[in-house]
Amino acid sequence: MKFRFTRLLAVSAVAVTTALSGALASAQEQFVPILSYRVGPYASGGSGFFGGMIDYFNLVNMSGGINGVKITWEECETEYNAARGVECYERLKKKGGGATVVEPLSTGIAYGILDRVGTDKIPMTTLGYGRSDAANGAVFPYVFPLLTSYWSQAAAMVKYLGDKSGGLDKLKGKKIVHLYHDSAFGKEPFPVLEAASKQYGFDLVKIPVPHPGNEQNSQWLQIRQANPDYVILWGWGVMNAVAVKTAARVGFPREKMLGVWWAGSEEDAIPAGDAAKGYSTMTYNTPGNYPVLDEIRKKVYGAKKGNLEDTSRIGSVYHMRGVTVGILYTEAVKKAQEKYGKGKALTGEQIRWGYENLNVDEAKQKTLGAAGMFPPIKTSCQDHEGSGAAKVQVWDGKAWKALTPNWITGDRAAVQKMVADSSAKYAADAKITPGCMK
Amino acid sequence: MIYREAGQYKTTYVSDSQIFPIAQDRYAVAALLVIAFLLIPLFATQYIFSAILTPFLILALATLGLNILTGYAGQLSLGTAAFMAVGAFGSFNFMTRVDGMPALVAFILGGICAALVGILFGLPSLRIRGFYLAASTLATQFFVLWALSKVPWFTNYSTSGVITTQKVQILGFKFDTPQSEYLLVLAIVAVMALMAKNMVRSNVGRSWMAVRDMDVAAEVIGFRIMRTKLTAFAVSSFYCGVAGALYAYCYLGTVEPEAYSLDLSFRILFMVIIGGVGSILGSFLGAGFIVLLPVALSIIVHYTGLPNSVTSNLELMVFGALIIFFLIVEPHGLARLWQIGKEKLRLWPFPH
Amino acid sequence: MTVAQGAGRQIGDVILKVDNISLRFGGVKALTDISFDVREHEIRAIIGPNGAGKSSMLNVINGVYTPQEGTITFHGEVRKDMDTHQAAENGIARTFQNIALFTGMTVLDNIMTGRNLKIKSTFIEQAFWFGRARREEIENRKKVEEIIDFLQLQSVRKTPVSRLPYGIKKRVELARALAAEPTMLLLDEPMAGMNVEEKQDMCRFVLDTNDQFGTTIVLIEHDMGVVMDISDRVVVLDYGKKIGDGTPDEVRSNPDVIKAYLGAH
Amino acid sequence: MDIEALKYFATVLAAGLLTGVMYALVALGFVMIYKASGVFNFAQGAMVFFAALTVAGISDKFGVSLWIAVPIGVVVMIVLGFLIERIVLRPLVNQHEITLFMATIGLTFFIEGLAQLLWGSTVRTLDLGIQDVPFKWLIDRTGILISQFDLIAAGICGLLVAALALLFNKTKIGRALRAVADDHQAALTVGIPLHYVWGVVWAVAGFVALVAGLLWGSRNGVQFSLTFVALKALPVLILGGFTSVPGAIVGGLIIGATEKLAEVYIGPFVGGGIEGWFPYVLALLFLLVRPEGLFGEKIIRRI
Repeated sequence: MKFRFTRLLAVSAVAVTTALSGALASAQEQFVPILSYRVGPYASGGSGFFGGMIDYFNLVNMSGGINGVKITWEECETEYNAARGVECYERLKKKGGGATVVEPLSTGIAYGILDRVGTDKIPMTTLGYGRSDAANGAVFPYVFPLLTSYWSQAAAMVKYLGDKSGGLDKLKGKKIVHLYHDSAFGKEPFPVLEAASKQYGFDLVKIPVPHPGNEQNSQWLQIRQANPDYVILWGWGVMNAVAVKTAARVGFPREKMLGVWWAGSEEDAIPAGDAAKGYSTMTYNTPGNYPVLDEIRKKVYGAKKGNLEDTSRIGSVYHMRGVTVGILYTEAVKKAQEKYGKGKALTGEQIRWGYENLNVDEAKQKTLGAAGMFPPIKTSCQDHEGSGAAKVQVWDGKAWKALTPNWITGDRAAVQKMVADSSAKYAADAKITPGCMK
Repeated sequence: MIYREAGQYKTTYVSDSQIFPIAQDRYAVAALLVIAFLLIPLFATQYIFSAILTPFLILALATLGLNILTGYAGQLSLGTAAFMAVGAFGSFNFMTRVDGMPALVAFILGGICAALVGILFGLPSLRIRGFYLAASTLATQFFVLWALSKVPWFTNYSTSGVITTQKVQILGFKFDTPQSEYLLVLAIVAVMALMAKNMVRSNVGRSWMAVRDMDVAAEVIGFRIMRTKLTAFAVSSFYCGVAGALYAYCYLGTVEPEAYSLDLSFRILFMVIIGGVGSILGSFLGAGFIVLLPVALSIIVHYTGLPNSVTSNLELMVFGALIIFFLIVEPHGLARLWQIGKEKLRLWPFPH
Repeated sequence: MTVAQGAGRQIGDVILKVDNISLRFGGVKALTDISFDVREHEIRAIIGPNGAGKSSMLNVINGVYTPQEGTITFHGEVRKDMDTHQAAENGIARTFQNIALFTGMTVLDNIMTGRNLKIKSTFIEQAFWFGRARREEIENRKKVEEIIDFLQLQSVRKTPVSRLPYGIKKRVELARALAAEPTMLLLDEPMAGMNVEEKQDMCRFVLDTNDQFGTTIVLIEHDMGVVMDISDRVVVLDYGKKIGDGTPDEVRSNPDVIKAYLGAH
Repeated sequence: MDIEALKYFATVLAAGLLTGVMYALVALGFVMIYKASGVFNFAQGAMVFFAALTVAGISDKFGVSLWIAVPIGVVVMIVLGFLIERIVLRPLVNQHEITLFMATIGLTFFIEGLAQLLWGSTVRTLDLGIQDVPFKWLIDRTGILISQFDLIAAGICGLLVAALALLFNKTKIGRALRAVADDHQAALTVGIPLHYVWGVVWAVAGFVALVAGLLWGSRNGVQFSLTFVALKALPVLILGGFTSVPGAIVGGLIIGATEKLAEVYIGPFVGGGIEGWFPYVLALLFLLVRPEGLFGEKIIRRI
């Protein structure tokens, strides 16, 4: 218990300094460090994502802030590299009265600052990546894998493939290939897929692709030989386009492929050219246009404050994900303001509470001009994910189109059981006593 | 005249064999240690500790390791990060599987694991030279990371291959604040740098340099080439292994094998070259330069007011250009610049 | 000038014998059926025109090259092939025709490498600079300083060898060989490329070594004057074959040798 | 062994050999520069990326066809090659080869930054008009699957090698180049302008990078990861020898074929994903037997 005590002391010391510096800075401003990557192999996704986040923040500020509180931010280039991300985080976390949220869009960086955000009392959101078991807020109070995690996604994939085959029971005897990026990311859905394979009786074949995945002849020849009913593509970066192209070159129908959402952006489909037509992936955003995007076009880009160089990328998959992060941040702040004082600049610790008590239903989405843009979300201490639903989209050769009208949710109970088990193991290893924060 | 040796007579071989035979050097090192151990902890901020100093020291240790291999023993390696990974995952397994394992012992054991892997992958160096060897060390890099992610035992059956390191505790004292982590890393790095200095001024160091400079002559004199090269691989990998363990335990906390990517190997090789091949001091200078340069650049370009998509690319270009510039201006690295500076100081202010 | 006969110098029994050595590189015959012997404490010269196989002969003696045929008998032990390391352990040291110093190290460190076989401490002890490691370092340093004095290298002790002039480098290489306290010293053209003064100095060092330490010396040299002056016996090689063997006077009057040398000019 | 298994084997082997040609294409650039100037050019991968992005960027931004964009790309790459020689390598002449190698890594960063600064980070496509689909005639008759694209790429690679051979053997500059490769000092003494020749080599390497960039870019899309194809070229170089053009081709074929066969036939038993390291280990084992590579010159050590 001595350990917990010293840790608590350190934590409260930090909290006091954060509060103090917060008070010293303008009471009407709130700071967000943006750990972005605009160079390197993943720059194309990073520029869209962080551009979307910044565009939305600009929109909020131009509309008078969050009940008058303006959002300030500073960017720091991480190159998607864990060490540089940690440096950026440390550099920016105390700026502008203290960071109020951090969203690195990088599994490696998220791991690198996982412990630190707890100590520093800064909530970290990881939309659609990172540790799935962080959905348990009792063990990871400052980590929010909002909307859906990898495990929920894998469960939703199984559900969708079942529906596609005419019911989950029809999966029996089917063969599904899990083609994955050979890294922590690609292996994350193993437990869900393995459990589902046992439960529904389908044959699961796991084929890894070594990083970076710019050559996949051997994997696709194996797939062609195995002749599976479906291929789950759990890829990242160049691997996705090459997978789709190589599928075409071995004559494997793209309609039988289902990608993870990191394989479902314009950046993944366009380089594959015609080969990508009919290829579908999961997504946590419904593709299309929304009033909020029009407002960004009109107000933000109209005032020449837009972040994207190429305005045609507004509303692209990565951009919309960035906007979603912005919306959820604003909503969490609004929620926290209800408790800690409307129109007041808040600390990360206070906003954490906002994230834990988030409730953005369809009605709310409509008022935000984003009806159906992302699944309705309601978080709690036990459920930092808040939804677990996803959709399937298909590439029609020009753009992504929603393939399923409704949000798909897999076996939530099974996933939540896994989250509970895995986070309990983590807590035991790290000697943490789980407990919800007030 | 500041840096003057005149009047410092050595009357015994003991005094002439000191680690820093010149008095000014001794004072400078002592002052540096006082600053590092006492003054910095008093004044530095959390950011300086956990984002600058700790990674700098850890990477300096890895650079020292690679410098032993490349600088002193003349074997070019591109697999440094793999040895770091072995050290980190080795330490993790000793900590996880042995109850009450002291952290320091686990780091050393992790280093020994790395040394064993180093010996294994050093064997080809007995036949292969130069760039052929360098390119072959990439085999180490890719194979080790693959093995770490394929064998679940290494990561204690974590589903995704990610490990979360235990908190470091030595004799009941917890190293869980940036300051204490910094001091722990500093102490380990200081001791290991001293040991490296001792080795390179002893017979083992001379054997490395002899094999590097003229292997046939070294053999004729009585050095055993195989033992010498493998010792270099072992010692170098040990240093890298300990650095890798510290990188996981005192810096990142939660790591996946990919944290020890080829990119990191290159970064460390940069530190060796920029700092100075075959120089202990150079390892520190090089690590400092490569850790600080991107930070400094990103702060500088931040104030230019250009959009981030431009500054990020500019940062990369300036980084590349500066490295080329440095190699052109002083191919022997910062350590040589330092030495030239010292020689100037011996005579200053008299120009001749 | 006659050979200096010191108190410690009593030419003794045969300690090295090579019998019917043949060495080929691919199709090129470097040495063919060479036999000769070396006696304890003597100065034995190997002479011959360029490409006669002199350096190859030294390389066979200390194991750098492995001959295809023949045997080497050292201290009564018959071998097909000398192992480089064993040669060093048995007290054979050498210098090289094209200086083979360790260019990145100082004079002192270069000479210290010659003492490596005397150092028994492990690299772990050396890392801690403690006990045996420290004691050995200092003892060996003392020995090296004696050699530095002997060869008058005091002023360049801490200079990197790459900065030294040619003549001094040759001397440092001799110092490195002497540091091993060898019983037999192989010198490959120790005076090549030197001016008269430097040659005289080197001659004196070779003779002093032989005289003071009783070291057996096998030497390759081009300068016939030097060879005839200082050596006890001379082997003459030409095109990888032995054409003469004996005292300087005998060799001088050998018709084959005269022919080879005149033919060469 | 039944006929189906044999067909599968043949398919994997063919895919491997043709992929190997693509690797060799990248390796060629390395070999040219190393042979002529002893520089291990790590920036070759970045040059491939730069070349492909320049062509795709010109054609996208200005809406011109590839018939115009490619020649512009050729000019750009040749100029870039000369500039690299002049600005980076000439001041470093006579330096240790590790220093030169590090300079090319610095160059890699510079080129990568420059490419994305000029053309942005968006992923682009490059359509050479070659369909990347199974070669129908063959699969109908034999059941062996070969990509049409790979066959044409192999043909282009063959043409390139032939053109290079002509350049080296039949032209004045080619003779000068070979003289320089044999012995810098000797070439200098007979009056061959060393720096000019090196400049030409870099320019030619730039051109080879462009060809590789067009083919790889059209195969994978033009994006940053094109720089990674260099990593696939390294084992080819180890195997084939750093100084041999035929070595690069044969090495490429061997690496391509064995890595595919290993992944398909060994991979499933060890958890797969062995392609990343298998070529390196293979090359390493090969080197243990022949330290100078397949066609490299034997190093005779004299003392």
